[in-house]
Amino acid sequence: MQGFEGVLAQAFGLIAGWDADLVEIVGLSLRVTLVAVLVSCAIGLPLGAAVGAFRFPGRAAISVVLNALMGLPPVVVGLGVYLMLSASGPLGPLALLYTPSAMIIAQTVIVTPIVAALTRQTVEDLDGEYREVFASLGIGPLRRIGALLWDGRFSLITAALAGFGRAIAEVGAVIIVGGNINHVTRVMTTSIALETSKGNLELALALGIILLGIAVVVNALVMSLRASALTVAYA
Amino acid sequence: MQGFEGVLAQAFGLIAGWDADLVEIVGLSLRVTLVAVLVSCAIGLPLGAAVGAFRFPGRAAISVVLNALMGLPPVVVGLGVYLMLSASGPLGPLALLYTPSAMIIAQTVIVTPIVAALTRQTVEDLDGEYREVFASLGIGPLRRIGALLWDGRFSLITAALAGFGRAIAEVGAVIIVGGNINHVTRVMTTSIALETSKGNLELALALGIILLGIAVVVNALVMSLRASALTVAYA
Amino acid sequence: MLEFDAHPNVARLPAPLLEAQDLSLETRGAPLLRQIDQRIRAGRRTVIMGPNGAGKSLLLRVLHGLIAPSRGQVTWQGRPLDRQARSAQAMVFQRPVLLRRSVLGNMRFALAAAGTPRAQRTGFAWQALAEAGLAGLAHRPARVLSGGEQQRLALARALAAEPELLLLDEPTANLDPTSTQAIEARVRAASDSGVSVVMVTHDPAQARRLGEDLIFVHAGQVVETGRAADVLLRPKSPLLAAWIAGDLIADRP
Amino acid sequence: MLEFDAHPNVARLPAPLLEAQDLSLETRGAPLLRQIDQRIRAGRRTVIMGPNGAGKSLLLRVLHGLIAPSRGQVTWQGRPLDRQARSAQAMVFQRPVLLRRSVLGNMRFALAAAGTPRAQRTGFAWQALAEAGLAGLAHRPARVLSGGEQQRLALARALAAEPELLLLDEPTANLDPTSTQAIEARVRAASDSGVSVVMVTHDPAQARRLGEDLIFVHAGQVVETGRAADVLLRPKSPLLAAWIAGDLIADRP
Amino acid sequence: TPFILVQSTTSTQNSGLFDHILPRFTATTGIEVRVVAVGTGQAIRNAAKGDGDVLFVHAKEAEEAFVSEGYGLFREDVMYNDFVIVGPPSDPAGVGGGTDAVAALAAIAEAQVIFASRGDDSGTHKAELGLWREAGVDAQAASGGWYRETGSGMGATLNTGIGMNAYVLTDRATWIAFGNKQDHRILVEGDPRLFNQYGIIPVNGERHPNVKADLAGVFVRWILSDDGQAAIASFRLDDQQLFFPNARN
Ligand SMILES: Nc1ncnc2c1ncn2[C@@H]1O[C@H](COP(=O)(O)OP(=O)(O)OP(=O)(O)O)[C@@H](O)[C@H]1O
Ligand SMILES: Nc1ncnc2c1ncn2[C@@H]1O[C@H](COP(=O)(O)OP(=O)(O)OP(=O)(O)O)[C@@H](O)[C@H]1O
Ligand SMILES: [Mg+2]
Ligand SMILES: [Mg+2]
Repeated sequence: MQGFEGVLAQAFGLIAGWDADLVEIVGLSLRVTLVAVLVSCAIGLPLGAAVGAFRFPGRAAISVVLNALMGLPPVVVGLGVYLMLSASGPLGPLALLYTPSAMIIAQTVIVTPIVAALTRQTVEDLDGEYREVFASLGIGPLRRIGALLWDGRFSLITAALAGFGRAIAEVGAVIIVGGNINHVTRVMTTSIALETSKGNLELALALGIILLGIAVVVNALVMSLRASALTVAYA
Repeated sequence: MQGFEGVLAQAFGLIAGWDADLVEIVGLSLRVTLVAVLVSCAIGLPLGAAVGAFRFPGRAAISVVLNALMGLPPVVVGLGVYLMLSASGPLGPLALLYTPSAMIIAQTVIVTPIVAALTRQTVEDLDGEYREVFASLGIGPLRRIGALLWDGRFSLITAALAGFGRAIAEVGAVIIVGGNINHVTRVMTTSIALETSKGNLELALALGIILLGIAVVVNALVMSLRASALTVAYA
Repeated sequence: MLEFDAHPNVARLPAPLLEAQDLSLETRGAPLLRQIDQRIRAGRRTVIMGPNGAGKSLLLRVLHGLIAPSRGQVTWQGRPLDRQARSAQAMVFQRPVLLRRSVLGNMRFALAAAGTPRAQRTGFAWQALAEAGLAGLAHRPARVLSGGEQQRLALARALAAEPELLLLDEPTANLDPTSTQAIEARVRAASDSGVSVVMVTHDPAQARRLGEDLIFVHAGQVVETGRAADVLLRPKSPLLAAWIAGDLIADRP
Repeated sequence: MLEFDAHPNVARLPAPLLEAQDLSLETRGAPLLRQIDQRIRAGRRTVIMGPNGAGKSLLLRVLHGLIAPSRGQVTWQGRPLDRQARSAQAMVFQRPVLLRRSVLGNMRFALAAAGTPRAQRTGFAWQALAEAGLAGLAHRPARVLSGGEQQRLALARALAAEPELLLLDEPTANLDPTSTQAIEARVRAASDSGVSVVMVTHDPAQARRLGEDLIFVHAGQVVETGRAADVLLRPKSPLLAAWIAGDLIADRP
Repeated sequence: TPFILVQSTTSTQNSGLFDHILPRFTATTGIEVRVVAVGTGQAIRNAAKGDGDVLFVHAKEAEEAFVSEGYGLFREDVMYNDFVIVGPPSDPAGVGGGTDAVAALAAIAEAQVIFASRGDDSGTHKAELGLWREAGVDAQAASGGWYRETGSGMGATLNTGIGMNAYVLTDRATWIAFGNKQDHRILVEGDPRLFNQYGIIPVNGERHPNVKADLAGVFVRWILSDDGQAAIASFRLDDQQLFFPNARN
């Protein structure tokens, strides 16, 4: 077993080698993850904000469920989506199983509760400060959600990044609904799982390091955008 | 393939049946997860608070890394911990491989960055409000961290619950370092994976539903404690 | 009850703009407001005075419908207070909360809330800022404004809603004499144009200048009411007398 | 420069408690404080006055070392201002920020920060609250206190540090006349016991009552300084004169 | 209780074989057996690193290499079963009922109907690749097309293959024990080239002091003994024998 330097070397070797397969796999990973995170934010941000800002019967219960859904086991999500999309399932006719679309659906199911639950908390805190003013100004629910999300955007980015982290690292669900099919639905995490089961531990680790590198780059980009926005915007 | 109600029925059947093996597996899942989350909080809360509250060179970089580490692929963590604990690894003599302890270590590695990154954001927001007072009162760094964590505790619970969700659903890492050994290191998620690979999809789903139920119960407990604390405490 | 309401014909008068009936408020046992029966008359300037912690701000919140009373009720033009009644009122809080936006952004938001059509918002906003003497700060983050600037912005924001009733909680506490004069002038102008005003103040001189009706609150109770001039000149209750003499101990038993 | 510093012997006098040398502050181009040379003398009560947005609170923050100036420096007893120098000062902010704890909890925290041994904290805290007339509210969430109560708690918290210099930013803005008297008495008492005081106020009467030295700030510049009595009686600068006459336009160009 | 670690593959575990035979072993010897079931390559790798006392897989060349490299003491045949080709009832390639696996694969390639391969270098996968070679088909070239490499274990590959209405090469034990057959059925079987030999290797204790060579020896001896062999033979599912002991003795 070559040491850690060996693994690092291999990782850089892979990157330097610019292997076509690797590029294909990385590309699919990013595509699936980013789309899933975008969809999750489109649903989770307003949902979480609504639960965080409005008082209605059952609100506490919904918060609990949102928090609990952060613990959705990937394999279970994978199976659920699989049963939906399988030929004998209700959505069978769409023939989405074993396509990247299926993987995006599965990841969205996993990530949306995370974004929603974290948004709920952030918005709840912000709303504690704003609610009297909003009530006094008598603004409608929609504008209220909008204002809370907008004024909380710099904190909410962390919620989105948490979702991204979960999605990019996700393997259990995508391998079930995607099938880890070479050149079709194989992504970084499923490749890592495969190389591991082959016993190619160094290669698996090297791929993992590359994946982590990608995550660092994406996070750095987002945070630097955030920073530059903060300097012109209103703390 | 029986429908969803069939799966539900099976889930309740399992619970009603109070199968000894099931109890054992559920117990181990909870034990491993709760210990891992506690350790992660012990590390992640102060760490995140420090990064959120103090200004020091490289702070931005550390925030980025913390956020990125939320995207640690479980399989990679599993491999890393495996190589550490393997008989031919540096920690081999401890003979922790394929024991619950190994699973706790792996989960802690995965959950700590999540708790830390979310804490960083929450504390950063709170500190924005407090920092001038703290500076004026001239309190030391330790007391400052303590005060921020204490005053932010109701929001920070969500960070801990996010960590719990990730841990309870985790399979990729624990199956590598635990080995999914029957009666020794088999937990809910590894059982679900096993039953899935046996083609027993309904059983796998039923187990998943039970796991989700456990997550709901834990979250409900925590949130109700939080609520009752809030009523006596200081919003 | 104001004594000039004692006359039997009062019953035939139009319902008051705002009326508190047997209003009580408590949190965890602590009584904060106790059995308040009070009428706010339309078109008048009512000042509320009282020691720190008397319950003035809470009363304003209850009248504005932000806090539901533990007992009793508030009626707006005879009907129970509801969300839409509240939109006919505007409040300036003792501690203004501004959005994390520019000064201009805060104005535009308030105008949007007041239903001003998008096209006109920016224009109106600039106009309102100019009137408030904040035009020069339009693009500043609202939250870095100075204390006085924030109070002025908060008042401008409230006026943007063109309310029937203006609830002001110590609106000039952080203002310099000049700004105070300006604000008082604006309040008087608004009131002349028919807007009813309820204003909390600690400054007896200001109460004398602006107040028509006066409500004196102490320890959550309305101790004395009447025409501001009379009450301040010839207080009936020893409490108010002591207060005007400036030696009423504020701390509650 | 205060005119009584003009004498050549001044150089031989002990260094002033706090000195601002050629102090300037700007954010994104906007000049907020401009070339301020100012001495705060030990054991004196200095009042700072000026229109809203003049820069009084910012100046206090810079003197307290919370904001680093863009140019120039602040020296404490001749040495550059540092963290430990700051711990010899205490500040009451214009808008007090209280911790999410009980009133008592806030006091205990301040005492802990001031290094009071754990055993004595609770006792001292109760005593401080009693002096501030807040003993009855000890177990209330600090953040639900009324405006005036919060200001009183903030002052009590600042005094807990037993500072050499007390920086007060409009500490009586939200106080009723009685509390105002009480606070003024406490400030005077502190100053008599040797504590130096710098206080921002908008109330000329208060300035006259409490002020020994006076600094008049306008648009980020020190326009006039001197003994409070003299300056308020015979202002030299037309700006201050206009201000006292109460018709200085606050808005900056 | 003393215990040993056995590194094995999913096919043996998923079939339920271990649940059937291990209690007997423990009953007679008082030694607990802990099975780690992973991909063949991973099992071999883990054992090579000393994280296991016994290696129990079905990939002969790899196993012999393992021994010759000194990681294992020796390799012994334990049992065999066979591979079968399962597929949809519609059988688009028309291979049903055949006994010639190579011809069947050729037909599948000819018809370009979906074939799901494990593509994970497992014993099963290696056997499959051998058959393609004999059929003279370069399946790799069609990867992503009609040839789908799932890069997963046997069970996952069956789930996927069935979901895709694909043909799959699987070991009989896993198939019989598999719970998600749906309409898929065995189409090709009985070809001697579908023979699947399992071997057992005690891990070399000299390489890794932590390895419990003595206890491992007890287990290996038992498995190869008449008792062990009988236990294997007595494991039945759906009234079928899944594994056929063939230890030489
Ligand atoms: N949510 C609450 N829970 C408990 N006590 C409260 C709450 N809100 C306010 N109080 C108490 O009610 C009393 C009245 O508060 P209020 O803000 O109305 O006083 P005020 O008359 O406005 O005083 P000031 O002149 O200082 O603003 C205060 O003593 C305050 O501590
Ligand atoms: N961070 C900042 N960025 C930009 N402008 C700022 C910032 N902080 C303060 N200002 C501006 O500096 C000016 C002075 O602020 P400061 O709070 O010192 O005024 P002040 O003299 O205390 O007024 P007041 O009497 O109303 O409290 C204000 O116009 C304010 O808008
Ligand atoms: Mg008040
Ligand atoms: Mg100020």
